[in-house]
Parts: sequence; structure tokens; C-alpha cells
Amino acid sequence: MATEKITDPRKIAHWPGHMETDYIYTLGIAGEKFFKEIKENGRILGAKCKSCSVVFVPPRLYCEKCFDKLTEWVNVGTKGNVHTFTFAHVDVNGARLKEPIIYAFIKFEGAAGGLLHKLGEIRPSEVKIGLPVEAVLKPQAERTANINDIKYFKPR
Amino acid sequence: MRDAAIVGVGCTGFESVTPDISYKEMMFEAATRAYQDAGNISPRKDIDAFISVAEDYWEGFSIFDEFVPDQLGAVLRHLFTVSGDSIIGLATANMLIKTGHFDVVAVESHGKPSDILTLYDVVSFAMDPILNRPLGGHPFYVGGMEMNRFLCETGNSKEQCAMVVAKNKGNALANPFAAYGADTDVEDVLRSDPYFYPLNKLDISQPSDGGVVIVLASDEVAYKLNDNPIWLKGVGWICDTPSLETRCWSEAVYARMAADMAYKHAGINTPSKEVDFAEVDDLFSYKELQHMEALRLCGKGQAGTLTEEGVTSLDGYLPVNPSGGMLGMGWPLEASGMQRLLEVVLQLRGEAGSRQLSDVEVGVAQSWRGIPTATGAVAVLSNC
Amino acid sequence: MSEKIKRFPGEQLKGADIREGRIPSVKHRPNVKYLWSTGVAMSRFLEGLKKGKIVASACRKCGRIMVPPRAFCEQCFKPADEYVPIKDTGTINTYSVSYVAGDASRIKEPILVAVIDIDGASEGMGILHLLGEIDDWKQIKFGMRVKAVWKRPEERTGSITDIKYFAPLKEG
Amino acid sequence: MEMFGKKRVAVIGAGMTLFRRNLKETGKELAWEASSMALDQAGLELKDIQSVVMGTAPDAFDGVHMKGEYLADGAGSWRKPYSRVFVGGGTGVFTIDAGWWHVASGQFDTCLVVGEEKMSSCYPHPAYAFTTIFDPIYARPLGVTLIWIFALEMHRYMHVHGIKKEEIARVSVKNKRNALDHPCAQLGANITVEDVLNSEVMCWPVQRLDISPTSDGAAALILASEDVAKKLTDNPVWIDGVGWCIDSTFWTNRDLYFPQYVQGAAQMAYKMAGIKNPPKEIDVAEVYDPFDYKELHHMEGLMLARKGQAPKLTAEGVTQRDGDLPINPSGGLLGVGNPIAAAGTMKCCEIFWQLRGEAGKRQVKGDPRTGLAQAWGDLMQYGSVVIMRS
Repeated sequence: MATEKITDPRKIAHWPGHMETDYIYTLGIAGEKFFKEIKENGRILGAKCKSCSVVFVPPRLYCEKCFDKLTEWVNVGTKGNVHTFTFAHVDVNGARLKEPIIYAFIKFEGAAGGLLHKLGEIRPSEVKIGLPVEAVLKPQAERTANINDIKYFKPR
Repeated sequence: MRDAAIVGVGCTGFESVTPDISYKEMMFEAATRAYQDAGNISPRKDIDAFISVAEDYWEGFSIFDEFVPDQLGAVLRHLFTVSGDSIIGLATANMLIKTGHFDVVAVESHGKPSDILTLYDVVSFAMDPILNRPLGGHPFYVGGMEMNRFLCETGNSKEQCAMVVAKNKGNALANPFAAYGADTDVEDVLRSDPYFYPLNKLDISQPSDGGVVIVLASDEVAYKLNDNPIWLKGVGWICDTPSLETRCWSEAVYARMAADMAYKHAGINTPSKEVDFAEVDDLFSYKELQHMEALRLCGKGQAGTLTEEGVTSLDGYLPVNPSGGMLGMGWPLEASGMQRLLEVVLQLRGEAGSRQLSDVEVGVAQSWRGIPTATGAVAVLSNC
Repeated sequence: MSEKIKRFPGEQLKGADIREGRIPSVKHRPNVKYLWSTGVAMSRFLEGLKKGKIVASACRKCGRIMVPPRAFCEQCFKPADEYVPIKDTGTINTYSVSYVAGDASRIKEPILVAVIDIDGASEGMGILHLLGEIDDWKQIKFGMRVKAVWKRPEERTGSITDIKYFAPLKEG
Repeated sequence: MEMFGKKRVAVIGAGMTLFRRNLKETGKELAWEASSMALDQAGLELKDIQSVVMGTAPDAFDGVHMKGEYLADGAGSWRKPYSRVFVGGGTGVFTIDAGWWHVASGQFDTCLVVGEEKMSSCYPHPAYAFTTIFDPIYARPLGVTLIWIFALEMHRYMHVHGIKKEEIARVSVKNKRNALDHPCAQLGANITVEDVLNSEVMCWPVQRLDISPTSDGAAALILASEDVAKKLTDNPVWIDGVGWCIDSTFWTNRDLYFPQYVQGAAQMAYKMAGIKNPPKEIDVAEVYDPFDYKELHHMEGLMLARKGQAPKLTAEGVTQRDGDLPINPSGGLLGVGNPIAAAGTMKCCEIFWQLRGEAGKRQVKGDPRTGLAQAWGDLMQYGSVVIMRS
């Protein structure tokens, strides 16, 4: 241990800094196909691993379980069910939100996995695990091949 | 080769802020204490390898490894960084010793979250940049979602989670290293502000600054350095999928598999009977229950009931987080696992002061790397 | 094996296509800000700079005078608690001439950079700083004597930049 | 023999992606491509892999905090013991050292070792990530960037030994030419010493053609215990020595002309491998060369050349592929490219291929039996070394 310590609180000092710069992430081989399909055709795709008999949503280039390359793409539709959800009452700085954001994990029938997203057109008291929902997409002209091309999921 | 043993521990204690010392001075303090504890060894000649566990964005550096060697006494010696949880650092030290080329290895871990102005932005920077991060928000919403599904599938209750908070903050009152000891009850927790349903404000650990260094030694030298070595009987670490989209939202698969790995090495078949006490990750209150079940300290859906019955209290037959856990000691980032391990060592040595458990021989320490990971580690320790 | 591999994966894109949005991507600028505690040793250093002094720390065991100062001696692994002002003159240990900024963009007037062994510190104890008042960088020499050029006292904030740069020492 | 701990460790497979600027694949996908290629080469499936080690350098390149976690599934770590080691630029070679202890400890029979970097995510230039490798209080306010400190080191090295720039430029010429034979290379080229000397001055004495490029890419290796390796292959390559060493954070407090930390790492590895006379016993080496002078500097640190003598060996052609001590037959970072951690792992792949006699047009003469790969990192303070034998 240091033998000298600061004992005068006025001598305590700090130094500011940051690690901020811009990032541009390419969507990758599988991601680009997935998001282009949402953007252009409003379809949510999964990718099937033949060895594991699993359809991954979102689709991926490879099966994380067996490492096979995934080449078979399937349309899983835009309808799913709420697997779990939360109401976020605070923002990233801890400030309280006027209205909670409802985050949910949406599972699609016949697929492993699903999408993390928000719920809309619903009151918090109506949200339940198992609730049937469907994706609400932005108008095609506003889509940019981004997860936010889906505005939210709403009850169906 | 027989088991390696922990022959030295050093800790600075944990505080909500540490404005008077730099991270280097914090590390120097923990290291000095640990080397002293390990028979006053000199890092300049007696330690064969050094491991630091750290992540760049927790520190505000690219390549934090650069800033580690001097204050550990590791200049021109064999040091490296594991970007992982501190129990993974311990597992790494154990492997080094088992190669037969290293007798004494030091593992350093610290957290100084008070140096970070935007802690939760840093956490959200760990989320998948394409699939998750564009959704924005406070990243701990993921914990709320997991808690919701966990309670739904296991039948554990929000009240039982609140009991964990009351127990751990109470235990922390007896722990001089703890930053967040408090006399709280279940009602306080349930009435605290809702954050990420079903998580309330008091269900969530707050960050804390502090460092822990341990010294691990081979069986050949352990007794030379410490009369009371604490044996590392088994250690396991597992990464489940990093993808929020394909992981299990109810069970802590990483903890179950890491525990199975550690128990196998330790020869433990029935952990609920053979483990005397456990220190588990409780970044969120429900995590203690979820991790107890994953560690097979009880059956699925039973952790809440055991908590309610007082089984996991200091005077119960299976105390969990006698230190106060992270809810009581605070969340020191990658040092969280070592914070757990430290308590297990102190308890097994009989040095836990007024919170000392009686007749303990086998303790388990478990860690989780936090949101958004599904990575965790488990260590089984024994004093005989 | 290498010779047996027929195809090596990897699909190259054009940088301009990414930057200009012709290829879909996600853009993000993280909000990651820090306020590091300067601690015992660095607080002493910064306090000294504000007063126009370079402060070193000394190890009682090996006797080294260390700059930048630290609260411990990394060689002896002992606390170093003696803080001593050293000189603001020194010798160029090595130098370079940079036409490149941090973001890899090019600059016209080169930045002159050096490691300067500071007088009064133990041998070879240098600090990184800039050189100034040099018309042609070809005049810089290894072993050249230099002296700190300080900001005016009222401009100093307790920062390494309280020294504007080191300039050739006019002996005598 | 008790030489190698509990278990002797073999390399039985290797794979890598192209090294390029702006690859479309995500970091995960790059890791998967290299890993699955290495598995194929070893004749294994993912289920045969018991442990995984990831090597990847600053999170600030890929732009993901805790990127070891983010990349995990691409490296085949699903529900496996997985960890990330990180020692700056030294990471790529250190990762195989980490793989070694996973197997040598007897804890695992197999280990997948992966190096990955996707530098091109970082804008306006990957070099930004290097501006935060410095101390925020006494260095960053000066505007310091990576190239400054290498120029300072290069200059000191030149000054102490009286080395001329043209002697150093020969390294760049050799490595970029070697890279013409590497199928993954980003910057293979036939250039001359004059081209290097006439290239843009970036930070004197560093010129444009003294430097390796920024790149994206991944490389992977499969390690196995002796019993497993012998079942799978007739010609395993053994890891007989590993070494690593770190010097002080305070790089301005030491004489930069000699990399003592590389020497420390080499001594550890040589001792483990029983090597007494490195220049005689090492048949081929992949020496870390992000800048041309570093190849020379590191040859001296590795004791493959006496202090100040590496330029002479280079001038005499000793380090060419057909020389007595071929250095960087792959083309090195100067020629193949420099996706930081992946570049170090690429060097390990190259030694593996050379020792198996499978390096094709890059194969060095004779029948190399002992090879070395080395990387260097942090604030000019880290050395990592591996020694392999066929």
C-alpha cells in the first residue's frame, strides 16, 4: 500500500476523457440477406440447420451448435408470441421515462430463437407471456435494412 | 498432480466511489496485501506468472494490459490479461500450474466503475450492434425480461426475490468490505421504484470500486507459503450463446454447465448435500435464486422457498452469500467473481469475523459476466 | 495444407460504398465517457506542473528518481512516497517528425516529438513531449539539450500541456 | 520425459480467411470461416472440440465492448469452456500459448484457437482506436498516436547501431515479395528499396512503405493432446515451447533500442524447448513485422541475430526463403496484412504449414524441423513466442 494518501479533500483530482468515435457495422453475409428481405419484401426469414433440424431466427451463416453452413432459408412469417417482456421505466442515464418502453422477446412458430423488439399499440396491463403478436413494419420507403424497419410488434 | 491451493488473498474493500486513489494505486494495495498474506512473497522473484482480468471499456483504454505490470511487481515477468470474469482468471491460473511449469500464480481483478461517467452506455455497447443495440434504452431491461420468464417458469415469486435483497444487504452489515449493507425488508424492496418490470430499484446491485488479488500455488509449495491453504477442488467455466435470440430465458445454462464441470473435478455428486455454503452472482435479486438452482443447490423452483424458510440465511443449513453478495458489497465489474471467491476463502479459513459460519469445509463461488452475456464460472473450494 | 486449400473465404467491399451508404450497415457512436481519479502520484505531478515544476517520485530502497511519478517502485515493489521536484531541462533520447494526426489524416506543419531524459531524474528516465522553436527539423540531434517552455502561470491548469514544448537549451 | 508438463501438445489443423480492408463478413462470420476451415483440415467436428481460446485485440476496432463475448459463437464456443486472452499486438501468438496450457495441463484433449480482427468498423480510421492506448493524463493530451512511438523506437534503434534506412527497407521489399505467393495476402508486391525510400514520409523515420496495412480477417488452429493427435494425423506439429514477457508501462523510462521483453519471452520458450543456440536450431521464423524495422529489432530480441546485426543478415540474404534462416516466408504483416490478433495467429499457421512441408510456393528450402512465431504488443512492451517442431 502507498504510504502517502490524500487527506485533504480539496486535493482530490480527476481527469476527463472518452473513447468515442464513429462505427459502421456491415450486416454480414447472413444479416444483409435477412435485413434486405425485411426492407424489400417485408418478410422475416430464418435459416434451417439440416443437421440439427432447427430453424434459426434471425438467420445466420452457420449453426452455432454444429457449425454447419446454413444454406436453406425459410419464411417464418411476421406473427409470433411474446416469450417474455419487461417495462423499462428508466432510460440509460437512470432518468424516469414518462411512458415505459415495453421490450419483448418474440418467438416464431416452428423456429428456434426469435427477435428482441418492442411492443406497441398495447397498454402495459394487457401484456402477457404467450400473447400473440405481429410485426408492424415501417412504410417500405422508410425502411433502411435495419432492425427498426420493424416499428414494433402489436397484439393480433 | 494434486490440487492447487489459494495461499494468499488481498482486498482493498469495496466503496461506492474511490476518488482519492487511482486504479493503479488500488491494484497496488490489493496486490501488496495478497503477497503479504501468501507468506510475504516477493513478486519480483517468487511469482511465476501473473494474470490480470480486465476489459478495455471498463477502464477507458484500448489495450489495458499495458497499464498493469508495474503495480503488480510484474515488470519483465510473465503477465497477461484475460478479458473475462475473475473466476475464469482463476481457472487459467489453475491450468498454468497443472502444466507443471508454474508453481505460484497471482490473479488480479479490480473494478473502478466510478471512473466511468456513462456506465450503462458502456454496458449497452456490449450488445449486438446490428440486432439489439439499435433498439436503444438501458441495457438492464434484458434482466427484467429474464426475471419475468424465470419467475413464470419456476414459480418463484417477486416477494422471494425481495427476501434475497433483504438477506444480502443485512449480511453485508457484518462485512467491513461491503459498500451497500443496509437494514431493509421485503416491503422496502417491493415498494422501491419499478425499473425493469419485475425488477425494482432495490433488486439491482449498484456499482462499487475495489480490487482483489489472489495467489494460487501448486500443492508442492502451498504449505510453504501458508499454513492454511484453501484447496481449489474444481473449477468450471462456460460460455452459452452470446446471442439473446437463441439463449434460454429462464435457466442459467452457463452456470449449470460450469457447475457440472467444477463438481466433476471436485468429485461432488450431490451438491445440495456436499456443499456447505455458496457465494453466487446476485447482480439482480432473482439471479441468486436462478443460480442456486443452476448450481443444483436445490431443485428447480425451490430456491425461493428455501430463501423464505431461512435456509440460505447465515444461520440456515445452506447459507448463500454470507458476504452480502453483490447486492450488499456492490458490483465491481470483472472483480465480481473474485469478490465471491474472497468470501469463500475467508469463511473456509475461519476469518470471516462476525459473519463466520460454523463447521464449513466446502464452499462454492460462482460468477456471471452480466448483461448481455451468458458466460459464467464456478469454483469449488475446500479447507481440507 | 495451405497448398491443399482451394478457396480462402472473405468478401471484400469498397470502402466508399460503405461510407456512402450504398451497402446497408448500422452506424453508431458510443457514449463512453470517463472521469479517472488521478490518485496520489499523478495528483502530485499535475499540481507540480501548475506551479511550473516537474515532480518525480523517489524510491527509498533503490534510490531511483522516477518520472512520471508513481506511488510505488516497480523494480523493488515498494511504496514510493517521496515526491521531489526535478529540473525542467533534459536531453533528447530519441525523436521523430510526424506528418500524421491521430485519425491518420495528414498535416502540413510536422509535429516534432521526442523522448526527453529529464535532468535530476535517474538515468534514462524520460518523458514524451513535443519540441518547438526549431526552424528545420534536421537541426534536431540525439543528445541535444532542451528546456521546457511553460505556459504563463495564469494559463496553467495542472496538465502535461502546461509545458508547451521543449526548446533547444541556450547554454549559459 | 517430463519436459512438457502433463501432456505434449500438437497442432493438427489451421485455417484462415483472406486478409482485406472492408470485408463484408461480421467478426463472428470471419471467426467461423477460419475456425471451420481449421476443423476440416484437422478432420474434426465442432463436437470434438473441448475448449476454445479467442484472441482479439482492442474492442475499439470492432466497436463492441467485451467483444470476446460477442464473437464467441463464431469461434465455436457454444456451451464450452471459452476465454479470451488479450495482450495488445502480442495477442495473436499469445493465443496459441493459451491454447497450449489448456491441453498441456491435462484439462482438455482439444482446443480451438482463434484470432480475429475487424478493424474496418472503426471510423474515420482504425488508427483512432490507437489514440486511447495511451495514459489519459500524461500522454493523450499531447495528441500522441501509435505511429509516433514506433518512429521514436525505430529512430533510437537506428541511432544506437548506426543503421541506415535502406538497410531496413530491404525487409519491406522481401516480405511484400514473399506475400505474392500467399493466397490471402493483401499487399503482395514487387517493390524496390528505392520505392520504400521515396514513399511518403509519415512520421520520420517511418515512411509509407515501412508500414503494414490495416485489415480485417481471422485465423484459427486446432490443438490436441498427443494421444488424440496421433490418432488423427501422421505428422503432427508439436508445441515445444511457449513464452511471454511484459515490460513496464513507462516506455519512456527504458532504452528503446533493444526489446528486452521479447528476449524475456524467447528465453522462457527456448528453455522449455531445450534450445541453446537459437540461430542454429531455429530453421524458420515468423517474426512480428508491423513495421519493417520491427523484424530486425525482434530478430535481435529473439537472439536470432546479435544486437545490431540483423540488418547485415538481411543484406546477405540469410533471411530470404532460400537463405539459412528464412524470416517471414509468409510475407508477414507487411505483405499478408495486419488484422492485429489474426495476423499473429496467421504467423502460427504459417509455421505449422512450413513444418508440415505444405506451404506450397512459400515452402522454405531444406526440411525445416523447428520453427518459431513471435508477436509483440502493448506500449512496445510485450513479447509472445511459440516454438514448434515437426
